[in-house]
Amino acid sequence: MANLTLVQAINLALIQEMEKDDRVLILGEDVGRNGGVFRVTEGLHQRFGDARVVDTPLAESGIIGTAIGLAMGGLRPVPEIQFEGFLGPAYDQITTHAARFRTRTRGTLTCPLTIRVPVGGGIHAPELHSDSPESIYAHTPGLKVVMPSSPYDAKGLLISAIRDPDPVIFFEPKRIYRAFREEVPEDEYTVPIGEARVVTEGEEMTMISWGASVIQCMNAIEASGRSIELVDLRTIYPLDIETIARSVRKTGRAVIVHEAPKTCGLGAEIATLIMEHCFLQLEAPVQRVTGFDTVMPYYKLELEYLPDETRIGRAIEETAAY
Amino acid sequence: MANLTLVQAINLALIQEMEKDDRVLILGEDVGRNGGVFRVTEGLHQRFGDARVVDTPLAESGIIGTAIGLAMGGLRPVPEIQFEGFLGPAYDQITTHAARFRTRTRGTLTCPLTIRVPVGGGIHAPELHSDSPESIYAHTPGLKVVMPSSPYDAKGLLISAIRDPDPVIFFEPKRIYRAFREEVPEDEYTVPIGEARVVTEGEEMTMISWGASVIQCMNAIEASGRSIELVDLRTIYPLDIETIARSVRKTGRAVIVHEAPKTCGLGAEIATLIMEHCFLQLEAPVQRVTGFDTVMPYYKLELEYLPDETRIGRAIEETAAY
Amino acid sequence: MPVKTVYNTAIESVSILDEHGNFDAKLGKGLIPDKDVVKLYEHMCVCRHLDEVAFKLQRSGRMGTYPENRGQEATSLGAAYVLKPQDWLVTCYRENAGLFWRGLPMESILLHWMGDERGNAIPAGLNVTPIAIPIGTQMLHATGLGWSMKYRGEDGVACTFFGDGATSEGDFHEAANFAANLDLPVIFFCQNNGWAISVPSRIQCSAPTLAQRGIAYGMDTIQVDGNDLFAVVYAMKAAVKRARTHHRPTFIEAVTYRLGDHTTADDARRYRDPAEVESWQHKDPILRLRAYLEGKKLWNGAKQEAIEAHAKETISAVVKRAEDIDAPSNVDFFDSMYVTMPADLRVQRDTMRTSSLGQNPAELQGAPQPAAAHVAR
Amino acid sequence: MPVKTVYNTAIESVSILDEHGNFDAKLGKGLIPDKDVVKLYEHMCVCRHLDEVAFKLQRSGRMGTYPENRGQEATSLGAAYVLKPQDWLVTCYRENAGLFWRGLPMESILLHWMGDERGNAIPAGLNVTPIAIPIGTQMLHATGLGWSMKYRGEDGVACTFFGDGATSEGDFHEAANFAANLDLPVIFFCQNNGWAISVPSRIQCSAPTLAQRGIAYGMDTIQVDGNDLFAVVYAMKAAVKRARTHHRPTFIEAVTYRLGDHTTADDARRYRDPAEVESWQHKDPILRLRAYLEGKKLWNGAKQEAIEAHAKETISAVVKRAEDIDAPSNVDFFDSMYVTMPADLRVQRDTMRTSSLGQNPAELQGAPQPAAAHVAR
Ligand SMILES: Cc1ncc(C[n+]2csc(CCOP(=O)(O)OP(=O)(O)O)c2C)c(N)n1
Ligand SMILES: Cc1ncc(C[n+]2csc(CCOP(=O)(O)OP(=O)(O)O)c2C)c(N)n1
Ligand SMILES: [Mg+2]
Ligand SMILES: [Mg+2]
Repeated sequence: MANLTLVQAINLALIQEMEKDDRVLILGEDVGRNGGVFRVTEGLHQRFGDARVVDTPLAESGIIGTAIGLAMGGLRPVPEIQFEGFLGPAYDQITTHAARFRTRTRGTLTCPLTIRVPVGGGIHAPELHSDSPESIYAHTPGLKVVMPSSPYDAKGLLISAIRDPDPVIFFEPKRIYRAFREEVPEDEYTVPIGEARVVTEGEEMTMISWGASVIQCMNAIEASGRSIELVDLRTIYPLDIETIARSVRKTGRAVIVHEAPKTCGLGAEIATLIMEHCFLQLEAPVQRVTGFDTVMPYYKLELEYLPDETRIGRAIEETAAY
Repeated sequence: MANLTLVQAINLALIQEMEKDDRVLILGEDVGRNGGVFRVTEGLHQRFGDARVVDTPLAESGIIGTAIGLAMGGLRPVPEIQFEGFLGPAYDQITTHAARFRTRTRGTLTCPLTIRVPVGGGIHAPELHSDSPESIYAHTPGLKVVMPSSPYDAKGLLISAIRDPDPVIFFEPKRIYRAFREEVPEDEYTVPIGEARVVTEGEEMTMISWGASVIQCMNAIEASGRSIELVDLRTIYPLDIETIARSVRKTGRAVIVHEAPKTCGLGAEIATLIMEHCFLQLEAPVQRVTGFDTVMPYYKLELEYLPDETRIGRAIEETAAY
Repeated sequence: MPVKTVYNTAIESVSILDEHGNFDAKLGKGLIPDKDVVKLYEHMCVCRHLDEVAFKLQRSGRMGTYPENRGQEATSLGAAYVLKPQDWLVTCYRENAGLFWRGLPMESILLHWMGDERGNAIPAGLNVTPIAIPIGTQMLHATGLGWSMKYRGEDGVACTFFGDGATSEGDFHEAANFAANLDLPVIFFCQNNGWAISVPSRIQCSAPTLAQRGIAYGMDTIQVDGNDLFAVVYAMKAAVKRARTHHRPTFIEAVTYRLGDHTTADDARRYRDPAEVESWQHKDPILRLRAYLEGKKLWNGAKQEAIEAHAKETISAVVKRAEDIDAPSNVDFFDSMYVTMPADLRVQRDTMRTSSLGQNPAELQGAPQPAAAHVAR
Repeated sequence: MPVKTVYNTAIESVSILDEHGNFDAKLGKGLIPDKDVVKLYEHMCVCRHLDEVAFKLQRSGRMGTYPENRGQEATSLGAAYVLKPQDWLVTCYRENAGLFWRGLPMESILLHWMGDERGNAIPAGLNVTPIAIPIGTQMLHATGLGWSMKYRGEDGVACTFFGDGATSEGDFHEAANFAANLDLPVIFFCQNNGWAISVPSRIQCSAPTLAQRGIAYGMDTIQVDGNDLFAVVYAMKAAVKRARTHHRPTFIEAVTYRLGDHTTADDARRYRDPAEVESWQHKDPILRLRAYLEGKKLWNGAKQEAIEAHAKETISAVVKRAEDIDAPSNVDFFDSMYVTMPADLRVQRDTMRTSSLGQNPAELQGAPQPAAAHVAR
């Protein structure tokens, strides 16, 4: 066991998978000698050399498109996109090809690649460094989408992602890269893709969140003094509706918290699934606490945009009082 | 009045706006002498010449990126993307720039452009010619998204879109480009962006759809023999929740029909909004009849994928029986 | 020296067998053994026949949109002839001749255009990718495939085909730039057939040659007569050697022409001068090769009749196989999405004919089962 | 002729005032009047001071990430000097000197990096675009802006700035290709400063020059010493003339160097050889221009002191303005989204502090108002 930050846990997972499987290679911008702008790949270039940790030209479509070719060629590439705001140029390769090659070729050409992407706000970064596009990729059949909220899950999920035979987008909530440490086994282990985690049990209502917002939720729950069951999705797609529905059938109330804009965010999908699965048990409308339907503001106002304890707390009270 | 197909109505709107306002120009692949692969721009090159109807290099990011520059330079470009499947390469320019320039510059540089895109399945086309990405763009703050389901609305909405000071994605349901004709005034008129249309009034339940699916819904409603209120969104964003909520408060039941995959489709947003606005009036869970969470199959099976009368009919009965 | 020349270069264009029957003996010597020329010619005849049949299938409503290959057979065939089995051929959609030469079953291509994914299943060990519908995106996959072989220390090469139009897409640029800067064994084979649907190639590239695209990357680059099988083989041999030996990419511009419409959904008379089409009819790679073989007494009318009969027989069997295949099961499109089907997707699949949204009504907690009458409908 | 040369070209590199003080009198003659050289030099001094102050503001926690411009002042300034007011300057983020020369208030740039969109408001009539954060995307806007001026029959030019890294993005390729093939008045100004964060420029372009990117488009292209204000002005004058007169684009590669870290979030010692940095210190465009002016007796120690005092005063007033600005209202970010705010967005805005998701609780039909205690929280 080691007491690790989320960044360190990911770094450790990368090292272990690269040691174990020489089909695993890393490519991206500044991932080599510089160790990535967040230092997630720190030390890997030194350890595994030029062939396995590759600084590419500055071109995201190129990174993902060649990673698709690498994967079809039998390797297990782990491309890094420097910030989620720069997934845009790679959107076409991800949705048109990575997500489709398996079904397009009936399983003869496949894309076992893991796209690592720092995601979300709260670090006082410039424009396009603070967005949350997870619902875009959840709406793209053929992908899996993962977002851990703790060092333990980060390591276990990343190992699962790298070993997964299908393409996985691995979102890393950059706000909590170094926010806290957790005991993380040094041995390898996996956290299965597709299973949510009940963080705290509770009776009065269910709260659903993922990524950095989970921390905000924990604080808001504590501040509320209420008995609230917190579900951390961990996997965005496939979504573990069973765990959510089981909880809501018990509590009858639900609040969903996410950073992305409200309209067509993942919160809408979860709220609808809850209605479909728990209609007769629902005692209040499912509440969403989300980013607003605006562009994420520059950092002077980013904390106004991001769901915080106050807004989550208010949703708790509104939902409880309904 | 003329009896026009949807293609002809759009063509007429383009001609009239170009006659009226010489800032309006058309750019895209094959839009010139060829009149577009669907002949939507037929005759325009001949009429308005090389400078105003421009065949560009084959590059969608280039088309949208230069259109952004044209718009910031004071013009009213109407770029065409040949099929919705080829919006992918332009995704970054649309979401990172077209959607953001107004707020990024506090209104000093703006993007009054109208992106025309044929959308949806049902025409036996090859791969990537039959998708429905509307929720992706509805999730992108800063855009307006429109999708008419009739010639009359198509003309009126397109004129509104071209005159709109903000960027509009104008989705054209290609399945009904020539499926039927409708009386369309020859004079110019507008259909406001942001207003849904109640197609048929009814008491038992509300059905919400848009684009080509509206026709399927009409047929299913007729086949059901029930009194169903059909709402055609016409505008995807900003969504006219008032019209929907007014109807559902009356009927207590709702079915949403769309071609896009279920997970994180627009249906989820509408279902959630209905829950938020009409919770106490809802007598059954809002039903979704959608494409499946798979890649749209090649055309031998596309009709299995698309919501049809049978599936919609079944949702009507399930919802009524609830 | 305040103004100094820091770089200079030239583009060369190669032709070996021209449309008038001239054959450059020096460059052409030993390039393709006679018996192979005959085989390649015969293959082109069979491919041409398939092309004509496919066109008719579409016209008679038995197939969806189809892109004629007519006039462009020499390019992909010449490339495929030079490639070894371990190499990858990453094509667009007008490379039937090359794909069939490598061993792709002909009915696969028909199935594809008949709207059936089963046409995209790749036989084991055949290093080709399926038809690429989105223009300009597949070159990146070739770059990655070339890289994967270099990574493993194998000496394979990835050769990717694309049109003049495709060179306008950003992905082309990124693929070429990655290959050049990371030293990857990739061949960028551009079929400049003069048109991208209705848009002439000068709108894609107003420079004197498309070949000079390669200069931007410091890549070896060459122009060839794309209707000249010998010139194509000549350029490919050099490119393959460069890739295998030095892991360096090459750009090949093959100047050719699309004799037919863009696809069966197109009507090229709307935008092309018939005189232009006419002038290219004479440059047809098949006519040219036949004249060459006849000149060398390697071919005659009887052989021609024989190959035409063979083509007819072969292709009608191919069509029969493509048309006789069972209809796909209506849940077919769920089954290859993931190795392990997510639970919700399985529900959608298993109930797609019995429930409105592919959701098991029993799952709707407390929802009554729909009345039997409705289920039966 | 079976192998014929179909194209040839060369890239020239221009230097007028080199780092040793050599001045090419022929090329340099009449290029910039002396009094302008003085003004330009003074401007560079002020910009350098702002750069240093901005760096310190970040280090002391008074500003977010900031990208130092140090060492690259001559490029954007030379370009801005040649442009006319009707022209557009479409920059990236290391072009303070050019933007300020055109009239952008200095506090705008500080506000931007202080995380305040108000720094992006463009004063009326000033044809510049805001700082571009996503690499390689802004060139397309320049292409469109150039096109808009041509469309209206105006003789304006759009000049866009980007780095060596940016030339790897597909959008660069598309922008250059559109400009070349549609004959647009655009200048593609590449600041090759050797690095894209930690990645050396040979990974972006392994060809001998970046200038040869332009050859792919049949575009006039030139390399200049980017730390030589005269060479920049020389190349810009030719490019502007070509654009205004013939609507033809130009590619300019300016060879320069990023003396500082990539941004304040970067530590270049992790990946750069200090000797390399050291060697470029001597090529600093400011040192070079000062020596030139002193040689011509146009400058001396007293003037230097005066400009430094002036810079200090100017910049401290600028910092004060940037820091003294009122905090933005907390709903500020809603207000410029659309000309007419959609109804739901207005609800989100108006209730963002009183309701959980910016949704008016009264809107939740039948929902009781939250207890006052909670609202007050
Ligand atoms: C990304 C993308 N944009 C547009 C299209 C529509 N389209 C199909 S083929 C074609 C022209 C292709 O021209 P070229 O690359 O020269 O190939 P050719 O058909 O001439 O062989 C276009 C525009 C597409 N399939 N993909
Ligand atoms: C599309 C995109 N990808 C990645 C980044 C992260 N990033 C910011 S600056 C930079 C390097 C840019 O290098 P270059 O174009 O040479 O400009 P320079 O900073 O050297 O002036 C990178 C990778 C980004 N901002 N945008
Ligand atoms: Mg072509
Ligand atoms: Mg640089």
